[in-house]
Amino acid sequence: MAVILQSEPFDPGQLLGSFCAGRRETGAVASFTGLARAEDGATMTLELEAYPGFTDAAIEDMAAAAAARFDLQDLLIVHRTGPIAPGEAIVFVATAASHRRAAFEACDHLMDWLKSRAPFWKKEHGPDGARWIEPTDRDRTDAGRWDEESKP
Amino acid sequence: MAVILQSEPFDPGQLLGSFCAGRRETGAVASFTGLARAEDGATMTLELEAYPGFTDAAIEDMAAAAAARFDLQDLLIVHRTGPIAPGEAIVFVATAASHRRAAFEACDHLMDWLKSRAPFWKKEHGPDGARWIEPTDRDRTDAGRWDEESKP
Amino acid sequence: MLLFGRLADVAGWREKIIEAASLSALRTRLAEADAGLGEALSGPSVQVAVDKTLTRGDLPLTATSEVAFLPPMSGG
Amino acid sequence: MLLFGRLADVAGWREKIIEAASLSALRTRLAEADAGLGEALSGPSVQVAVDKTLTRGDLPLTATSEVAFLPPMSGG
Repeated sequence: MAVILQSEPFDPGQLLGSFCAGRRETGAVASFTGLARAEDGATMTLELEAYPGFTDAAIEDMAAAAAARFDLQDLLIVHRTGPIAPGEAIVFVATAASHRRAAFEACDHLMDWLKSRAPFWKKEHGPDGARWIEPTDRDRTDAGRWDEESKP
Repeated sequence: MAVILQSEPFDPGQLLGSFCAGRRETGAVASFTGLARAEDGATMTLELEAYPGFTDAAIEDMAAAAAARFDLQDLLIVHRTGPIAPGEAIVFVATAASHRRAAFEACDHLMDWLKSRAPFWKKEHGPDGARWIEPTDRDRTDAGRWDEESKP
Repeated sequence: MLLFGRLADVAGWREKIIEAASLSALRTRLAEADAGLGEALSGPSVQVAVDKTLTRGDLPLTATSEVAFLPPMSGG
Repeated sequence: MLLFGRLADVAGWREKIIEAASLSALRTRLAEADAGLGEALSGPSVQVAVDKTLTRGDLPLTATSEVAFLPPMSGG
């Protein structure tokens, strides 16, 4: 299990290739790659601020809980920080499990949490200047699905 | 949109890398890689038989329907045929959409269909000989989820 | 005509050229040559494709028809 | 002490060393130096972390305490 915050661009293909390599007891690997959209030129650059030591600790706690909840064999989370150009990958999540339902649900769950609750601050630099972004209602709804499901 | 049946091994990382490259309006790429498990030595080799011209046509029809249903920007399905060794990838599905919910759901849906309803015949060669596999109840239940959802 | 999955194991072959004017005539000919195969082909779970299209009931065949008997599909 | 997101834009700085015996003393000192920042920090949506752990209410501080004011998190 690894959680990596980095300011350098990464290649999701390379990450998935390494993650899948040499597995003999894993039946299912789900992955998600979030890319920075150009939004028809409206967004020039995205900037993500993290609090080192706080943001990564929060993601690691969440990842450990998800690994236990979904009985994962392994997981990898790589998240960019700093300025991110359109078309570049922002986040990569891969989950490995015996069966596909667990791999999919864990990946979906981790992404919902990362997109709505992970301690990042996001700024969009566009043609009309810069603005700080807050979570959308959809993000909150998506993350809330898992709260409902975890009720006894 | 591409559907590929091939007897040669493939690298899921390379497929995801190419699939993600050069996208400026895609926010979300979900992928699934199905690997052949060793099952503690019980399965030596998996063998998948396809009916060329029938199997690929059925998958293409399904892929086109999923692309429309989930408003996908792109999708890629690569499926092995013939003998497959433990640890090797059997199937790779990637879906590209504006937002992650559509990408995840489409990928999940395609995999459920591929695992339970795609026209393949599967044989396991193990220490106790070879046997033909039929879909599990779990596969049928998973694929059935989508039938429920598509009712008016 | 083509056999897939366990049907090919039952028959001991995967592909053969057989003359028959219809699907029912083809089934009769196959059952005469190999009773075990005839029984395996008549099971309710076996589907038939003519020229790569699934079909039900009887159908006339031509010299170029491709008939495939498909046992339950396992998925990928 | 550290400011994140829009709070750093309001203040014009991200990081400063400030002496204060408690969180409330720190807030008073910041508000005296910059009323706009003082108001921004007191909003109900701003969380406070001391030594990278979220906290509520007042807390004594030492010379090595790291205080961070965190505006609503956007997710990644």
